[in-house]
Amino acid sequence: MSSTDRCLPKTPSIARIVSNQHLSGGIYRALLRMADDWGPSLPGQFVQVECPPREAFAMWRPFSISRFRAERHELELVYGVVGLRTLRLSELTAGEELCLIGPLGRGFEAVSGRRPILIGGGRGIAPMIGLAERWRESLPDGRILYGARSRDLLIPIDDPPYAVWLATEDGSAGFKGNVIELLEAAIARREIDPATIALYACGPNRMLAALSVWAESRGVPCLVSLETHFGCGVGICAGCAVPVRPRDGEDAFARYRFACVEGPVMDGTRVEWEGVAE
Amino acid sequence: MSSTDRCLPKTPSIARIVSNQHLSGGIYRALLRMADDWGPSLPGQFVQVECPPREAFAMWRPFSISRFRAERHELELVYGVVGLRTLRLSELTAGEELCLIGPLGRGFEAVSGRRPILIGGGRGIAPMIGLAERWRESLPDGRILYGARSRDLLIPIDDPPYAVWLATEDGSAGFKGNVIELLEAAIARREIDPATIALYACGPNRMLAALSVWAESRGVPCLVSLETHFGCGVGICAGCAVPVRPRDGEDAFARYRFACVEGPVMDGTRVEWEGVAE
Amino acid sequence: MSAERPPEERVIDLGVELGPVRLPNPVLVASGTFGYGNEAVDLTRVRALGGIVTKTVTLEPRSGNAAPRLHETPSGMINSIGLQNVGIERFIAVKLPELLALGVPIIVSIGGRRVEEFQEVARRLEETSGIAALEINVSCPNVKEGGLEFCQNPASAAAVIEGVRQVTRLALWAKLSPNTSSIGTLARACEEAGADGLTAVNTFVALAVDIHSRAPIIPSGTGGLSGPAIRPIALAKAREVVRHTKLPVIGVGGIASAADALEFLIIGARAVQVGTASFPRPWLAAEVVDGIGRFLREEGETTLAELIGSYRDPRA
Amino acid sequence: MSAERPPEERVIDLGVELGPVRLPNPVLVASGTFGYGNEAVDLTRVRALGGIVTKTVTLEPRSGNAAPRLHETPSGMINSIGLQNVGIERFIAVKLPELLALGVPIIVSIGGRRVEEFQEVARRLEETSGIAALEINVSCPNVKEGGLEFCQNPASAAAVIEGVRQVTRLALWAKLSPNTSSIGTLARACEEAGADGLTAVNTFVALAVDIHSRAPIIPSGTGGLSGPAIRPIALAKAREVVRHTKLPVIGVGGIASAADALEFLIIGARAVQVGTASFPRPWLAAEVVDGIGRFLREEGETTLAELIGSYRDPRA
Ligand SMILES: Cc1cc2nc3c(=O)[nH]c(=O)nc-3n(C[C@H](O)[C@H](O)[C@H](O)COP(=O)(O)OP(=O)(O)OC[C@H]3O[C@@H](n4cnc5c(N)ncnc54)[C@H](O)[C@@H]3O)c2cc1C
Ligand SMILES: Cc1cc2nc3c(=O)[nH]c(=O)nc-3n(C[C@H](O)[C@H](O)[C@H](O)COP(=O)(O)OP(=O)(O)OC[C@H]3O[C@@H](n4cnc5c(N)ncnc54)[C@H](O)[C@@H]3O)c2cc1C
Ligand SMILES: Cc1cc2nc3c(=O)[nH]c(=O)nc-3n(C[C@H](O)[C@H](O)[C@H](O)COP(=O)(O)O)c2cc1C
Ligand SMILES: Cc1cc2nc3c(=O)[nH]c(=O)nc-3n(C[C@H](O)[C@H](O)[C@H](O)COP(=O)(O)O)c2cc1C
Ligand code: FES
Ligand code: FES
Repeated sequence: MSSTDRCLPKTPSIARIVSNQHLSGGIYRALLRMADDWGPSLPGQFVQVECPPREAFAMWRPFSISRFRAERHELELVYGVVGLRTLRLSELTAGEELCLIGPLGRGFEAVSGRRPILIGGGRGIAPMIGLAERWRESLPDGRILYGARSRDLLIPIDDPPYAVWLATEDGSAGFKGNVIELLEAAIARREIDPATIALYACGPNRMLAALSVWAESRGVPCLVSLETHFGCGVGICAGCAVPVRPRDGEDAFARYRFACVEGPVMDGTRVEWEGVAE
Repeated sequence: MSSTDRCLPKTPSIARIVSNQHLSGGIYRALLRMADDWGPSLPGQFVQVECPPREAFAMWRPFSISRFRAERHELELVYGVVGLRTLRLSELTAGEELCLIGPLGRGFEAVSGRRPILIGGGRGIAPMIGLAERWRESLPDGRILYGARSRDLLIPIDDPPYAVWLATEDGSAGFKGNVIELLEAAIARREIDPATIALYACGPNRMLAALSVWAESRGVPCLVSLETHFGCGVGICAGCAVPVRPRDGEDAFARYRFACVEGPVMDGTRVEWEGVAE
Repeated sequence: MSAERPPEERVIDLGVELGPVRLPNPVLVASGTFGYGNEAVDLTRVRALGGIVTKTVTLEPRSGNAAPRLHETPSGMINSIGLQNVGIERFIAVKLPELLALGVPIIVSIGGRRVEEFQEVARRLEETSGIAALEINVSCPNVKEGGLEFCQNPASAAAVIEGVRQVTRLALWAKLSPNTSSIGTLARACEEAGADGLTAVNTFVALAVDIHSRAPIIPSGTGGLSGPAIRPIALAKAREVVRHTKLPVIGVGGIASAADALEFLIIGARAVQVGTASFPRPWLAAEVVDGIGRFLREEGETTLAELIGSYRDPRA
Repeated sequence: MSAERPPEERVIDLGVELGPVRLPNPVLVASGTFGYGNEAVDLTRVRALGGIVTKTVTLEPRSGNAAPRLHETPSGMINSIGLQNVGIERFIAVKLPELLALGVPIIVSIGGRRVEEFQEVARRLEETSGIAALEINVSCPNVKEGGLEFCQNPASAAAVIEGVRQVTRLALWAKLSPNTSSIGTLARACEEAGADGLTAVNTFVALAVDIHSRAPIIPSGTGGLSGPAIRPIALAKAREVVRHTKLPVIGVGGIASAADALEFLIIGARAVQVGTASFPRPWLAAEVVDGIGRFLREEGETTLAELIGSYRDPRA
């Protein structure tokens, strides 16, 4: 049992919106006031949210914890508007309430003895900032690699805990290329030594797949926060299964892992990425 | 073709909430600002409303036009909170928008040469006030009979166009009894002569049924605004059918009338009330 | 510079052929959900429709079932109308001329209790002109006598089609019931009996109970479920029909948007019908036509034919 | 003054007997929708449940189907899990002891491809103790081999029940498929084959297509539809089962509130199962138990037995 298992909540929580702000290109940040006893949590863990209106949506949906400020009992979610739920979320205003369960699942835990390279793609940058804040004291030599399609889609990062290296596909800000190319360039310039780092990543599954393949070829540990279609988020529906390569001696059952309880943070190098939807 | 048929609208209207006010015991009044060319309408006609939120409710629902102030383009609906849609309606605030179609159906038209007795039960009083306002000049000797369960369920009527006689079941205001007993009492006191009146009624189907039976036995014309379960409100689903006694020479088909296009105002004495849900 | 129109202005011909029937576009309104077809004239661009399937007409007038006839359920609706209609005589005298004047293909849905009744209705319609096709309703779950038998028994459905085939040269669509283990078998039986097209599907037998009175909400007991709730099941059934016959298939069940209609076309339906979704929005079917055109342009498809049947079936 | 408790405090015994099985109340969680049964322990008052039906267990471990396995539809969900499970050996060694320790009746759902496989699983479970009943899953629409055959063919379903009956004295519930014309016939076949109870129903075969890729959203094609969307159809099916057999019936399909559960009990189901509704609210089944008690008190009913089968069937 990992430390996070003990966080399993007994009841849904009522969260009050403190603020709900547009960041850039369809991406929003919601700050939620939680009950005093909520938490603790790790970046990479998630909450299942009952998106309003209640009558419209039977299923709840997962959102990553981008950070949780325990002193203020404030939970931060960063989300992109892609469908009706996230549209309705974006319309919530301060004072309104949300019902959610969490923290759920396994978050990011440090690979000991390795310099952390945090990689965020798109809105996936948010939990990476939360993670960097957590590790800034204990693991001060980390870096953040932040990839986006273009400058106008970048989410502003105030006071980053680690140095941030930018990559945009169109070169409109920072390095022109994707985060793997940025990583390769840093290695070429000897700013990063693949033998001493571990990768922690959150972003589109396509990016995580490419990164995991790269990491495996270089023997670099690579933890990724995966998104699949969750039915329940609590391990009872078997809907979120992710195919992994069973280790020797494991039987066929071990081929699928539940992203909601055995993830969402998983060893990217063991995932069979062809079996994961984009 | 009656005059109201020509009002059939070509497109749904966007109405803006001017006010939405609690009246008494779960009953609300919404004032909606309509487009300049909306209307004309008759009390007893109705609108099909897309109750918000759009994603939650596939079907639209009917609400009677309680009055329409053409000068101000303001449509008044009076509604009771009975389920989710009407609950959501009651939460709307000034400035928000509603989508609706109307005016639809046949409203109240005067039986010529008869003194109008308008009878409202519960929230059914609302269109009766609108009707009285319309007729106050042309038919000045009308009366309003208003029945409710008790005093605290009464909807306030400011500046009534006709004299209002109250009846409450528990006697907490006005006459103790129902509107038929009130009517009988008025006849006994010779304030009303059944040979010269026509009844116009809106209220629970049970009340309308009793009133219609009474009216038939007395030979009094009786128009009632009926509520059945509407699927469309525009004559295409056949869901709203009301059984009527066919006149001689009419075939079986004539047994059911569509309340949405051949009503909601119908000749109560021809309705087979056993076939109408309460 | 090239003189080509920008892609968003390309006009794509949405015309479609279903055996002997040619429709200006693949979006019809479903039987019983658009009145006879002329009631909603003021509420939608009727001329934009691919066709109108009338309310089912029977030999004699029918008064229909008791109230309430409708009950809303999650994303759906149970109905038990009971085939209320004016009867074939009045239909031909009064309704049909009005319908034909609308200028869109008219498909007349016919019903009956016995083969002879279907035949008689078809015979009368054979004498008229202008009708695009007959849709044979062998699948109404709400008529006590015989209704459900036709649904579940391929042989009796086939007998109806065969009987009607004998008395008319009009194109015949068989409207199939989903309340069967094997809609493929039912489809094949209708094909062999002489149908020219298959409409899939009618409503699903459904029940709702008033927990206080302990009685069914629909007085006669069960009714038929329609609306978005059934779409995924209807789509699976329509796909079965496509797989089991060579006839053109008309998909119906829960379509409430162009995207929904596209699913049916992609799995191989050559046309679709919009039913329950017209109740709140009588103009929806016309919007679906627009939406299909827009989708084809966006996807760079040049004809509807490319879309129809483009399904990548993992079983194929 | 009388010493009677005010009515709202009267405690009503919700206990119910289903043939040889006694449950503390009629609300179970459905197979495959509550993990093995212990996963949601921290999320609900497990002890409040009438029973837990486990995820279907097969002889060998199964890895299940490819992702995505779930797709949301209007008021429902399509799933294709493919019976992912640890296999009977590990189930008995690891899961069962944890389950039995929960202190609620445990019904083990078993599956297989052939009669012998079902038998072997049942034989192993016969050797354990503490299980309240076996639920025989002869109705999973998502397993390629044999799955759908069992559903549609009363004879093969009966063969499985008969086979299992031979190897165990445990109470047997047959879980019926709704994907059949006549669920009554299927029910009767299972009754004659020796079932002690009938669970009605499993999911409906359903399809959803990605209009851009033209592929099914569930990689293997069709999946099973569950959730509130199917409730009216499931209720009609459950009523058919009640009418056609004397066995206790366990109703399932789209239950998401006490009112929904009451509909099933009123039409004659002796117990119900909550499935998909546990996903967003794992505590829902426990709330349904409370709600049923409250309803009985409000209606002045003194026992659950008065409620069960109180349906006023217009056909009766
Ligand atoms: C562990 C985890 C963490 C996540 N964290 C975040 C986050 O921090 N910020 C954020 O914006 N989004 C996050 N997501 C994704 C988020 O849950 C979806 O974007 C959201 O549910 C979309 O809902 P919708 O109604 O707006 O869109 P819909 O209209 O429902 O669908 C839009 C897209 O959402 C996806 N989707 C559909 N069904 C599901 C399902 N059952 N579960 C998940 N996705 C589905 C589909 O890919 C679809 O294209 C996370 C997902 C997972 C699994
Ligand atoms: C011609 C007409 C005029 C009406 N005018 C008014 C009015 O002025 N003010 C007002 O408060 N109400 C009016 N109603 C009733 C109103 O439409 C319903 O109360 C409303 O739709 C309830 O919606 P809900 O979601 O709040 O309740 P629900 O939870 O849907 O149901 C609550 C009650 O509404 C009734 N109902 C269910 N389905 C339908 C349906 N398809 N059509 C109609 N009723 C249904 C049932 O009796 C049920 O008990 C009118 C109805 C008709 C037919
Ligand atoms: C109120 C109502 C009445 C219907 N009447 C008929 C009918 O007369 N004949 C027929 O073949 N189908 C009838 N149907 C079935 C529809 O044509 C259609 O097959 C079904 O509703 C599924 O499509 P939908 O989900 O889009 O409504 C009716 C459906 C409804 C809802
Ligand atoms: C994700 C999921 C997995 C399921 N797995 C099983 C299973 O393993 N065995 C089984 O008999 N039924 C299984 N079912 C069917 C349910 O037990 C139930 O019969 C069905 O979902 C209808 O009920 P509901 O609408 O309340 O979910 C599953 C359903 C879902 C949604
Ligand atoms: S989302 Fe349900 S088991 Fe993971
Ligand atoms: S409500 Fe549809 S015909 Fe009257």
